[in-house]
Amino acid sequence: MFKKILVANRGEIAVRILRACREMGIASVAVYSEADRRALHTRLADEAVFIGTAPADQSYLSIERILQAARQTGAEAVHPGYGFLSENAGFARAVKQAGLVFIGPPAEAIEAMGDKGAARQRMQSSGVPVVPGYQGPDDDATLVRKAAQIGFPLLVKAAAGGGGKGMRVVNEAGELEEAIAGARREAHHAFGDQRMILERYIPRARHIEMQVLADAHGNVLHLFERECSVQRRHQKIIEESPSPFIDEELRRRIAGSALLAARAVGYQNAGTVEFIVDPECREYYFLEMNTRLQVEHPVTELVAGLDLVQWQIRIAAGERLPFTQAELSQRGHAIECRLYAEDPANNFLPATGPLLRFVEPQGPGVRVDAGYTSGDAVTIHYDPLIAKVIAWSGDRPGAIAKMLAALRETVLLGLTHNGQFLQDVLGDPDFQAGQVWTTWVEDKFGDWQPPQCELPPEVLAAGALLRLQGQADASNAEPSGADPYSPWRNASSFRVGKGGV
Amino acid sequence: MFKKILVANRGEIAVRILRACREMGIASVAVYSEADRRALHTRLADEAVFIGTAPADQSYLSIERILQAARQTGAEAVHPGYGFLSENAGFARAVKQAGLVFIGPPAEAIEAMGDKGAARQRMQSSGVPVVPGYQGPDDDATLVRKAAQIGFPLLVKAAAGGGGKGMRVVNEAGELEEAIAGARREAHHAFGDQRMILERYIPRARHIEMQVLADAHGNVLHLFERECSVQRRHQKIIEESPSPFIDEELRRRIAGSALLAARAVGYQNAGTVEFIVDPECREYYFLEMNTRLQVEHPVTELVAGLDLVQWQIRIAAGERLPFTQAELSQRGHAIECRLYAEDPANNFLPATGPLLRFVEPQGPGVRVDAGYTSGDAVTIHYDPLIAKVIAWSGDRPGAIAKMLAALRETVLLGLTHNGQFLQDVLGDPDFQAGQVWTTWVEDKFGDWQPPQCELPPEVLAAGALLRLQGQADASNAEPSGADPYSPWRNASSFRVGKGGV
Amino acid sequence: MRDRFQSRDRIYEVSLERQGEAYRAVVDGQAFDLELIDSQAGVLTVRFNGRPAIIYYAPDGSSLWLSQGGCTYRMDKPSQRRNPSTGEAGGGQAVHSPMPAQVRAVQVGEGDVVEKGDTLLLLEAMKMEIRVKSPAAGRVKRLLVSNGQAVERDQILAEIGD
Amino acid sequence: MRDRFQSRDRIYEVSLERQGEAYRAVVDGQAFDLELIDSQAGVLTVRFNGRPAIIYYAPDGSSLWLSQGGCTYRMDKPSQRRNPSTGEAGGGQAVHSPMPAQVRAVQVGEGDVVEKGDTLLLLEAMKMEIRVKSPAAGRVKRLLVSNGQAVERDQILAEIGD
Repeated sequence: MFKKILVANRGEIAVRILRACREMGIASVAVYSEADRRALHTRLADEAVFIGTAPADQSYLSIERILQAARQTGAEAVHPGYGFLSENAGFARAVKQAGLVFIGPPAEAIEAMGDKGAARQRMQSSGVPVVPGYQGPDDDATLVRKAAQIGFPLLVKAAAGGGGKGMRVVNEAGELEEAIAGARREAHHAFGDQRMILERYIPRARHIEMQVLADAHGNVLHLFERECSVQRRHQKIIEESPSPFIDEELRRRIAGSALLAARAVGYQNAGTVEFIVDPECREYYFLEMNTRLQVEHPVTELVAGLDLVQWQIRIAAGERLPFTQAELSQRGHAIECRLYAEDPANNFLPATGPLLRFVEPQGPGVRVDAGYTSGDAVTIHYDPLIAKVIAWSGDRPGAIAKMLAALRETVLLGLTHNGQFLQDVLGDPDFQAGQVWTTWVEDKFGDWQPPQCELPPEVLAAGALLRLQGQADASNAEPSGADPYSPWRNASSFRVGKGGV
Repeated sequence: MFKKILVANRGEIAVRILRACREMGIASVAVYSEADRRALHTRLADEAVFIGTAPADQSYLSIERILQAARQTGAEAVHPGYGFLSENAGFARAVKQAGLVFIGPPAEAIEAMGDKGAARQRMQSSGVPVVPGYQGPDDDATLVRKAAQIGFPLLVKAAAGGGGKGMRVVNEAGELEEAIAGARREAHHAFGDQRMILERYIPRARHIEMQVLADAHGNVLHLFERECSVQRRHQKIIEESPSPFIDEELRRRIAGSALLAARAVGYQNAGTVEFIVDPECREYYFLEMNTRLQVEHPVTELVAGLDLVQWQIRIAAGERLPFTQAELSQRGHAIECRLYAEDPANNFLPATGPLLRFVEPQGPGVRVDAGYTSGDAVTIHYDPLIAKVIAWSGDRPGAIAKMLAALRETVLLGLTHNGQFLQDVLGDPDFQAGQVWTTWVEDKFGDWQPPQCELPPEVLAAGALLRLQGQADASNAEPSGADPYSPWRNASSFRVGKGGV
Repeated sequence: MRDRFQSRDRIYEVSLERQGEAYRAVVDGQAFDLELIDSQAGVLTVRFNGRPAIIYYAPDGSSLWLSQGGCTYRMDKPSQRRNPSTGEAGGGQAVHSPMPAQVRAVQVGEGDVVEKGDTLLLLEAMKMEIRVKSPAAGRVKRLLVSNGQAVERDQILAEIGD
Repeated sequence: MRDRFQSRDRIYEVSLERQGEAYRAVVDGQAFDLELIDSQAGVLTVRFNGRPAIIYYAPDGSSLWLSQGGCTYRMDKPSQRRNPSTGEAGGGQAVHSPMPAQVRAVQVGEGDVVEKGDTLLLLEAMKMEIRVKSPAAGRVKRLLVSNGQAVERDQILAEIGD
């Protein structure tokens, strides 16, 4: 087993991986940018190395600086988390060339799945069903011609894409060219690659994905499905396992295709094969394979009873999976909600600001994967995901009830976030009946407003009491710029160092 | 299902039950004594009723006041938690006579198991193996005579006992009379009943107990074992499931006896049949049945995948258990550590004091059941249990590693506690090999001292820095008596009301 | 004590009167019993008409954030709250930034004639591109930001006039 | 700055010297780099010789509680710490309460002759009975508590003399 691992990421996923290292007795190295000098992940690691300024391309996307940090600390392996360099084959290769182990799939598997067009072809020829569409030379004129053949609505999608970036739904031919241009720009910024593919758009489609786990000894297993149909801006906000939609027979078929897909590219380590399922005909189609850990991996961990991050590390260290497919099973039901700094009443646009107070929910069956604590700030530089709240219960209604109770207990003061919105989605009869699709949030909650616009009298009375006691005004209580939670009068003079975002 | 439940308890178990109510959509009523005016359980409930002064017999043991609170709030059912009135058949009966539902077994089952002597006899005649011993007329002279027949070492044990109270190990005849007198006094204070029984003392015995769950329709199931051999002062401090000692065959036999015991007394609801196992001959003996929820129920919840408190409520409401024994299984391994306000270097005597700061550990697979938060105080009046930390992992070494990581993350400032001691026990090779018995803690850790008597340099440097910044002295920072965490200068004038313990 | 608060354009009147160890609160004309149980580290525990309530709070300048039962509120002193949506600046129609972001591309110049819905500029934040469109047909009267500039939410980016 | 601390009868010397934005700490003669990253709500984040460390703290009168990596420490100013175990009070041998408790029964009277190990009195706390035994053979010189009285940990309960 490795003695020391470098975690090439930030936020909740870096914290998650650092905890796994700690439990396995492996020393950990965090890397951080200027903006993250005091971030949770830099504090939880055994060592923390500064790698650059706030913009990701100067820090978390800098292969050179990350490898330098690994060399400097004597790390033996690198965990990329998700996002950033996690699906960058060049990074996987550079890690290997530096004599380190990349905790993820072989660079060839990343490459094979990274180009959405090539992956579509490969899957087609491997017998995995794909959505009707087009991949190939992608000059605008060709795309316009191919689009006409496929018909509308259709999806314009970055060949190098992921996470819903560089993707547009096009409802009619007139919108096509601007959509292609916009998707190309977004893809260029996000991935440095503006190649596009086209896919038929399936209305009311469900997003169902299969977690796979493959070791270096030829064992390829699946850890069942996750349903992630509750999305906004093509990004998931609520995920669950098992899916309330599929039955045992469909699960078996989709899992079979997922294993076929993983084997086709010589996959190793943890990965996810995403499918869309047409609810009318119950046909499913390969969407893409995410060659990394997913944000929503906790729901699988709770239902399958396995620690995916620890298995990623063990597989990278050459260990053999000690269980067979038949020994794995789903138990109970898990739901994950993503707490984002964003405004659901303003097109879900990201928000920034200080986390003046963040209190995580507690109680049996509730798990919180957070990357922030009170006193931190969400900045313009990185993803606005603050924390994931995950609830497990014996059945789906129990898990929904537990999640609602957990969200009601969550406190998040200082910026706009989607906590109230998530509660409304969970309380919706369609959601409770499991009747959702990938545009359901837009269709149903497009004009959502916080339902409790009226302040309840106890909150107003509390506010009045705070004012009465002279405690409601920051300027009245502390010199400006001071940490409002510092127990000390002279706290304002206390924060030193280069920190501060 | 009930619309409103009163929780007749305090501390972590009251909080645990209140959370279950919340998730089930049941309104909750807390009761509290003068000392608990601002306690966590009174804050989390939908309603909270004051029932008396701090001494338990004036509040949490007052049947009349608790029933009055139930009437006043319109509660339909009463959950007694553990301790206090939970094994008081008179209370169960009074609840029923008041037209309410007691969330626990029938009064007759409590009575049948409550008298340790009668229970021994009943178990013997039902074919459940019991430890050789004596129950019957218990004047001192008879006990001395019977003790001589049983031989030493033996146990003097309160017939009405539980939780290790009113119990003495007697190594030789000369100690017997003082032991009987002491046990009688303790039992009198604890249970108002000083009758004693005798049992042969089995050296290096293991404490293994079976969780049972029985509905009102004749279904009696077991939820597997817990091993609770790590004890001090006859009280458990670390519990786990599965037991590292028993094998499938012994598990089957013990479970069979547990179901026999439960059926023999017409048991309903959740209960625990405790056994001691002689490690030499692998024989097991009935010890007692706890006719209530146990402190250590979370390890079973995690391994069996069921919410015991919710099932208690459902069973009390007349629901039928929807699963069969064959559908239940153990998955992974769970360990619980009890964080006590006590001094392990001073005979584990209880400590009191303020919880100036309490930070719960976090991360996947870690559960904390706590009854206190920062700012609370542990007083002389009630049990010194602060919180339970529970860790689940795929196997026992993983669970131990996770628990160690969790305890290292736990912060508990302001009073003496056993956090460091628990870490040392978990790190002990005997514990890691599963080689423990009920007096193992005394045998191995009798002269335990905190291993890190030397302050590490980073802590000393931090202390010096705090002094430099003028932050290390409460009197310097806040007027005395003020909440040290208040963000406000004028906080000292702010705490009002009758609170304060 | 009598106080007025503003939240989302609505103004509330609250008065508090000490009664022994508790308070009588009158909120928009309705009376309640308010008992303060505990206050520490930004958490207020009260009984409100006898019912326990935990209210978390954090001051933020002259505003006050409050959280109870999973809902988050921001209370302002009346009249202090800027109200960006009714922005008529300099006679033209103001175009606001929908989020904190960086200006990626300015696609028009001052004086340009635009149609309603024409893209004026592109913003980016957290790797997301936002297209800011013209709210009306007219002329770009003023352009207040330039390429690469960081902007706050609700900051005026441009003005469209006749 | 130079400081001295006491913890469990051991005295430590620490000096801190500002060096740019960081400090040089000398602890019992050994030098370390100390960089303060953040301080809030009773949590100090530092890098100590380049390694991150999170240290929680809480002042308690003139003492300071500290927690790091699962270990809890209490630091006192030297000489302030009362040291109850070396209690020779009034010429006799002091008997201390091992825990905060209530006196349940006083089983001896002043002037009584006791053997080492004889039970002097019974205490109770959290439903647990504690037997306080005589540390030596002798005479009960003074009895300082009575039935029902609440006592603190380390409070002197009685004195045994010759």
